[in-house]
Amino acid sequence: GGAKFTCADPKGCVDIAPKDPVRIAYAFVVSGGDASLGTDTKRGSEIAVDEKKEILGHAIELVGEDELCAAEGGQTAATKLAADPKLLAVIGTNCSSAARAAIPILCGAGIAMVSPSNTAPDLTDEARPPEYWCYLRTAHNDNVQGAKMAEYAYEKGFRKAATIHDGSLYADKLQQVFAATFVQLGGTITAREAVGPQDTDMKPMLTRVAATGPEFIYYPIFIQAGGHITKQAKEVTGLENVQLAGADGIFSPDFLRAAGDAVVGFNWSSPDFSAFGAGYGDFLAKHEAKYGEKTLAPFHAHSYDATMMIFAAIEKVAVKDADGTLHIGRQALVDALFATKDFQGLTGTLTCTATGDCADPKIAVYVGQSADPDTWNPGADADSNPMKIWP
Amino acid sequence: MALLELQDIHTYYGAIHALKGISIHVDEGEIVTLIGANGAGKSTTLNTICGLQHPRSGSVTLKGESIQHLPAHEIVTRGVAQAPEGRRVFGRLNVTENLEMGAFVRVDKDGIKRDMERVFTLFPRLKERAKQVAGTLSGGEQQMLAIGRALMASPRLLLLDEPSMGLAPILVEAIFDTITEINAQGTTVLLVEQNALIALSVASRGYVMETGSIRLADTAEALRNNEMVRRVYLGET
Amino acid sequence: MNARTRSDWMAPVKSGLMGGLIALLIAMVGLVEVSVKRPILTADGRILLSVGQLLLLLPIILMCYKAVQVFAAGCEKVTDRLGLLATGALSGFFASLVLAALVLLGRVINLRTVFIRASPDLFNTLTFGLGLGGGSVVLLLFGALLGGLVAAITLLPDRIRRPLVLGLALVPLAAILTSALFAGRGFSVPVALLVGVVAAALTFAWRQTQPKLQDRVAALSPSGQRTYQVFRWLLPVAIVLALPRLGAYPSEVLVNVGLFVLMGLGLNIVVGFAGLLDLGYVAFYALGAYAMAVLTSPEMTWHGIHLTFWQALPFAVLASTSAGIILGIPVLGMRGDYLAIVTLGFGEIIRLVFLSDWLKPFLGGSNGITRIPKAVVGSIALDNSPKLYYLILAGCVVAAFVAIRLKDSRLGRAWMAMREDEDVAQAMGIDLIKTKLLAFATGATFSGLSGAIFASKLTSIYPHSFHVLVSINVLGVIIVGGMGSIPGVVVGALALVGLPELLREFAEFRLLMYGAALVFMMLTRPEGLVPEARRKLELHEADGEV
Amino acid sequence: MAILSAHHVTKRFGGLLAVSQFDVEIQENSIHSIIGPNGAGKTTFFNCITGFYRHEEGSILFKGEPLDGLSPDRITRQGIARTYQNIRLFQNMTVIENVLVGGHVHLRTGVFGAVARTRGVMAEEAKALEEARHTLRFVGLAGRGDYMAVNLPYGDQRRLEIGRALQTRPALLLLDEPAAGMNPSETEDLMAFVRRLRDELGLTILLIEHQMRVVMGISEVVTVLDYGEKIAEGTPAQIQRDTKVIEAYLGRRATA
Amino acid sequence: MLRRLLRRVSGTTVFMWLIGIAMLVVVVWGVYATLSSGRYKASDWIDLTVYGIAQGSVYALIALGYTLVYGILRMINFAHSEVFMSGPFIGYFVAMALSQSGFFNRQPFVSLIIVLLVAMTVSTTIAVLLERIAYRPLRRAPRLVPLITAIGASYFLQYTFLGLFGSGIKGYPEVAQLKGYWPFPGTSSGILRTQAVVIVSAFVMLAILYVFVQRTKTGKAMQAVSEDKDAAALMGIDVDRIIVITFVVGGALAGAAGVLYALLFKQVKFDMGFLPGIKAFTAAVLGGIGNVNGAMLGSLFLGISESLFPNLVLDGLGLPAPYQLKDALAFIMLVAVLIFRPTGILGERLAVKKA
Ligand SMILES: Nc1ncnc2c1ncn2[C@@H]1O[C@H](COP(=O)(O)OP(=O)(O)OP(=O)(O)O)[C@@H](O)[C@H]1O
Ligand SMILES: Nc1ncnc2c1ncn2[C@@H]1O[C@H](COP(=O)(O)OP(=O)(O)OP(=O)(O)O)[C@@H](O)[C@H]1O
Ligand SMILES: [Mg+2]
Ligand SMILES: [Mg+2]
Repeated sequence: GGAKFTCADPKGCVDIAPKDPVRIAYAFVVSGGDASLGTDTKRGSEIAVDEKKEILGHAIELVGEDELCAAEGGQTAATKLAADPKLLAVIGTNCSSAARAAIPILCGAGIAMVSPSNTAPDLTDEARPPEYWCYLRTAHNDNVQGAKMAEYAYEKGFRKAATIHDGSLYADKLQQVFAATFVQLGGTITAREAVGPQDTDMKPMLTRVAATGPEFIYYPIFIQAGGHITKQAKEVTGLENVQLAGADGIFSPDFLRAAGDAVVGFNWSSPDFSAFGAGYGDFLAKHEAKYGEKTLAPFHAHSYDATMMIFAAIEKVAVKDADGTLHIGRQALVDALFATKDFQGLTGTLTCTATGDCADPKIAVYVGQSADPDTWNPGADADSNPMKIWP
Repeated sequence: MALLELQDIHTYYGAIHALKGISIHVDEGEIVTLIGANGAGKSTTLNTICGLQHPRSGSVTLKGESIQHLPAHEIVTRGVAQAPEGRRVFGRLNVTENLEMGAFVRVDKDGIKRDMERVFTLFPRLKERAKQVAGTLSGGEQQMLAIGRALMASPRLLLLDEPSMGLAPILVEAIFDTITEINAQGTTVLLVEQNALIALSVASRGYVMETGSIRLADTAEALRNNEMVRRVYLGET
Repeated sequence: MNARTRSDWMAPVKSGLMGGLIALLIAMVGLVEVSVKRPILTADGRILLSVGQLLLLLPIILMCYKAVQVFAAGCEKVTDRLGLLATGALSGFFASLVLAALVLLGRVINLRTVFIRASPDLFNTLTFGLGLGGGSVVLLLFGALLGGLVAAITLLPDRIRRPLVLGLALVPLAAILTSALFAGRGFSVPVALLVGVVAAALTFAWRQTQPKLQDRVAALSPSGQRTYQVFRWLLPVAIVLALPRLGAYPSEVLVNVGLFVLMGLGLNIVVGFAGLLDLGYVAFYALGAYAMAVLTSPEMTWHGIHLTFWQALPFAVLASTSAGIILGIPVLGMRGDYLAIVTLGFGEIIRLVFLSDWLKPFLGGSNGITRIPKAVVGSIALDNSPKLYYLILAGCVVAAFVAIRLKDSRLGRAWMAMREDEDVAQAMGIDLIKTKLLAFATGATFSGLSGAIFASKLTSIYPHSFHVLVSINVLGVIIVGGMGSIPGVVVGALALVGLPELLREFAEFRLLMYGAALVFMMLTRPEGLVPEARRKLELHEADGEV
Repeated sequence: MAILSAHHVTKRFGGLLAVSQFDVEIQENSIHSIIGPNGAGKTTFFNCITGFYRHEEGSILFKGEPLDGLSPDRITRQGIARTYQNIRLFQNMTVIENVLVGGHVHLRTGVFGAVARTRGVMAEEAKALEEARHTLRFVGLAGRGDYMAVNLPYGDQRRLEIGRALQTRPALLLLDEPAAGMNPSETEDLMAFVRRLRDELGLTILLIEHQMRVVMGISEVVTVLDYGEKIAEGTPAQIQRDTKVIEAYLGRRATA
Repeated sequence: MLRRLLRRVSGTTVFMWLIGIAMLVVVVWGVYATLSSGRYKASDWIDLTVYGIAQGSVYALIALGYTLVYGILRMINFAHSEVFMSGPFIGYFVAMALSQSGFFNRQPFVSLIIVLLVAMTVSTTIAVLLERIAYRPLRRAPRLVPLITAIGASYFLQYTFLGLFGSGIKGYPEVAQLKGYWPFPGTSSGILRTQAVVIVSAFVMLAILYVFVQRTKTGKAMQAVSEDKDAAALMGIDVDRIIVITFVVGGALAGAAGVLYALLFKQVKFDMGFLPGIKAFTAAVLGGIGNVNGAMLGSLFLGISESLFPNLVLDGLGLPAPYQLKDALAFIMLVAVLIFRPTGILGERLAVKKA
């Protein structure tokens, strides 16, 4: 052996003995109504782990906690994860409400945290509390995505828009940003509606929206309710020809299944897949082979990227003894994550800002071409479904 | 051969040992009465016969066939009907429907109709109330209904648990007249009564129960003259 | 023993098939898949026995045991040992036959188009990684062996069997527990042996000495008795006070349990004592939490009021109490399940209104209310679970005290009478309106207190946290614990809130196991885990006369 | 002096006149029976007195004060207690708890008292318990206090019901067929018991009963109802001879 | 007279009347404001009513399962929502198989019937198993105990389905012949074909059930068993059999409801039962629980008020996003009805128990 390693990291170090695995964890919602969101991201991480196989000669162990998409779930999950002295980093959470409760606890334990699907702007705001120092995300800040859709709509000549959210933080924030931007550009918002995520009969609400005469309806919500709205909007008098649009929460083949033929002509805002690494196709193939079904929600790639980003950072900061023991400084790991630059991920080229926003800011708008989920193949080509149309 | 025979029956309510080795028999065509103090186990005996309560040991045989393991509804199909203690009428069904339920296992439409008429002649009061839901009947009216409902089954063996309870004296007479009458037409009757005087006057034999066992078994005549029975159950001093 | 008929052999086959089917279900829902990497026994970094494998084996073992029991039930003492062993082996064989059939089927057709968990990995696990042919044979032999083993164990004398079984059961339990609570990773073989042997030895020793110990205690001098009694009380108190030493995560679990104990104590008054089925109990919890949040969070600039936790607490509790009364009035006339559904409705109305855009300016809508300050005692901020534990413990102690006192009072009797027969209770001179409202109000008070603590614990609250499922869970707590029983609430909360935490291992299957456990618990103990004990009132008289 | 008097009380159920223009005066410290065929309206009249039903017409005065429209609990507080034709105990409470509930109105303890358990509260509870035990002895259920009410045999359940009613310390006790399900010797005991209630506790007793042995044995006045209307009133001897009563109710054999 | 009246009126009754009047005023005001604003055409209201009836008739089929079981066992069968979910869930796989083989497009109605039968069978099986395993052993246990096993069973079933088939959304294949509208007077563009089919088939099934419960001997026996099991057994009624039949009927209706639901809304998912379950139960209570007609009436009432009232009442009051409060409104309706009729619209006044 060489010189004995001494830990100089202000937040302490994790030592991994020669035969022990490198341990990271996820905190996703894997039960309840939002289970598909969590399962989707969990699988993204699992595939990343499978692909990476090992870090500096150590196996990778992925453990996990259910964050329930709720503050109390986030808090409990984080407390449990924080109790593990060998844990290096957490991928999660799915929901911003869970994140707000989890971040202080994980940061308190010096554990790095990268979320693939928190989109609430305040989490990476300039004014975020200092106790959020360990938190980053690969998901798009709502501020970016909502604004892009508004710009697109205005550019395409729509002047009257309506918004619908489902009482989730994600949807509510997105529609707020959309509305604010759209009004700023000179458009008007005719109606701002809300539904429940489990609601099925949307026609009464749509009838009300129809009475305000919008040209464009933006509902950045999730698949279940999104499917119902899309399908039923076509059945409500006065809305047959209105342009429908959503966000990345429904950018998934399952949405095609849920909405049926009504998705033809539908608009999504989503990361620009034409800018995606070529790996995405491979990823989808692996996913189907491993899990026997298609992806469930839109954030698996973000989760894959978050996991890979963590691996890269670990490799960057780990100090390896002659006997194979790894030493990883916690502060160093977080710093390395924040220093991520031009990282080639599935969702684009990631560069983290000082407040932890790592997502590639390229947002594109897509249009649905077919309702057959088997044709799902987002891109800019003529046979892509959905097809990129903007910018 | 005895129509009904109970041999060394032990029945429990959880830990409470309610019947401690009861053996009785009822022959075809008889009226047999069971008398005894509060809590002696008379109702438990009837429930054990009907299968509402299963004995822990001992046997109940009906026409030579042992029935103690059968569920209540199958025992009913074998021709046993009970007018239970506390009336137990179906409160939200009306009087006619209650009577129809009594004839649930029967298929002879005409017979049912005839028996319904018979019940209504026996209890004109019920006819007046034919469409009233049973839950709002007066106590005595419910008692009439419970007896009528048991009659509707046209059973071979009729079990009556304190039929006179809550009935006006004039009706008590009528009921016992009817019991004798249907007995004469071939129905065997096992009768539990507090009004021992009248019970012993219609019955051919009787048993006296005390705290879960049979204290005395004899002909009605003999029991009526028994010193203890006279004192306790006939209220003579 | 006379010759066995065909039907005698059908029983083990049946239970074997049953065990196999349960194991099949466990495999097909994916429980094996999630837990096959969670070790119980490890050697040298390799997994010898995983939680997933144990889950597969457990139903088979239990059903073999049942078959053996049925076989042995007929006779006083088992003479036909071979028959017994054969019974076990037979049912084990048939259990594994089901699994082998699955493997075979999985190879022939692609089950995955419907059953997404029928993955090659699963088949590998089932066949010990030996491929289809060899694997199936080994699987069948293994099943038969396992069944035989189970039978063999039952043949052992009681003295040895009990410690052995306990030791065997305790090792995986302890392994799972340590990994659930302390992020451990299974036991290595020597550790497992140690745990098993110690557990077995302790049981053995305890069974030998326990009767003597009782005699000893009985023989103590009066002062000795007194110290013994004091000790018997002090020990649990000391343990309860020392619990947060277990660490942050166990404390977190205990705090969550505590929140439910507090709610459970309140609902126990409403449902257990007064018999008013309230399915919207979460409404008061929500009100307590939101009142706390609105009054303390700097986000809510409501007339510029920003109180501290302690200043806001009385208002939060008061808000719930008065809500209890106000919501109680319209439902006074309703009985039984009408009451249940209306209260459920109230719970939902509160949640939906708190979520709505309409009240968003005041209550934050879907964004919730964040930046709620933590409670501060003196100079100590209760900013983590081990500290919060004492706050919630204090709350529970006070609530339990109040509940016990109320239960054995005139009011408690009035509630009980009302539960039994409302009309007659009224005819006994009980003012139904007042008595019902008191039950609602007291229940709401405890719930509001729980909610207020919840808000300051989380520092941010959202309408989603106040779903009907919370009400239903609290109801589960009091019924699983034993309706009307105060210790039952604590045990129930530990079982329904604490236990699922241990099931975190199983991620998305936690609720599946929770549901199965709920059914199982109720079927085996319908009266609850700690049924309500009746006070003996009249016997005191006898004491007095002696 | 009449402790209870009813004037023109009428109760209808739909088209059915259950009690019709019924007048009755119950003298203080008397034993007064109401008899009549099944469905004559006796229980209904009890229900009107105790506030379970609201009569449409007429009024009922208790100690000169009208009871009409009061809720059952307030009527109980005035000093009227009852038992039920179909026994209605608090089945899953112990015998002594049943009796203690009967004492509810005479206790004061509220929420805060119950929690703080002040000396006054403790004393009150102790006294209530002592009274309850006394009542149990009085009705012959001593030693049964800790039984569950459901598990009592029928006769004991009736006793307990009376005990519970007594514990409200009524001035007027309404008994609805107390002797139903009792054998003759038990009935004798009951009659003696009812007399004791009147003589020792100074209660007024209003009784519904179908067993003539009881009615004729202990009552001073008998009122006969038929189809909701009063058809006769008088001493037992007068009633037994009344042809209308024999016709409608007693039957020939009973008088023989 | 006045004195008498005053004595009868207590503070709480006054309070309740005040609540009632306040609600009425708000409703009337809201309706007036909406209607006078003229934002909606008459045909809009008719459309909304039709939507409500379609939704309500699905509720009715589910609600009957609750009401029948409640009637007979006096328990809220919380797992009924999973009975409802399981049928169309398995039906989905059959539908997909049929659709992949092309049969679905060739014979859509035969296919639908096949799917319906499969769904009804599955739901029925689950319902019967539930009764056998989780409820029957608890027949004599305290009332709330089976309620808890029902909740446990509900979780178990939900997550078993999640485990077996995944958490994703399953989209039912669309029936080409049922796309578009059929003309219907008063509506803006006719009645949606799917809605028409749903409404008609629901009513047919409801009618069959009504006759079954009210007219047949088994139906009568169900009522008897619901009142007093021992007494029913004394009539020769096989209590267990009747209870099983009840679960069979409830399960079959729930399975049918599930398929109709899938026809209307196209997607199935493991947790799809929860909300319709709660709503249907609410509807059953609203109508008077245990009462078959009540369940139907309550369901239609709930369905219509859900679709009509947010626009009709809340819109006029100027609330933002009124549709979000639809469920709250449904529950408020429930409270309002029960305040004045504590046993539901058609529920018997059981309060007049014999003393
Ligand atoms: N459900 C029950 N649970 C527990 N014990 C019971 C139950 N039913 C009856 N018992 C007990 O069983 C014994 C016999 O009761 P049973 O009802 O058979 O008496 P009985 O002779 O019919 O009395 P009665 O004349 O009062 O009707 C009594 O001691 C009674 O307390
Ligand atoms: N809630 C009700 N609805 C309809 N009819 C009722 C109701 N309650 C009682 N009745 C009818 O009113 C009449 C009087 O009933 P009540 O119970 O007072 O009779 P009773 O004199 O006590 O008879 P019994 O001696 O049989 O107990 C009966 O015919 C009964 O059917
Ligand atoms: Mg009896
Ligand atoms: Mg009466």
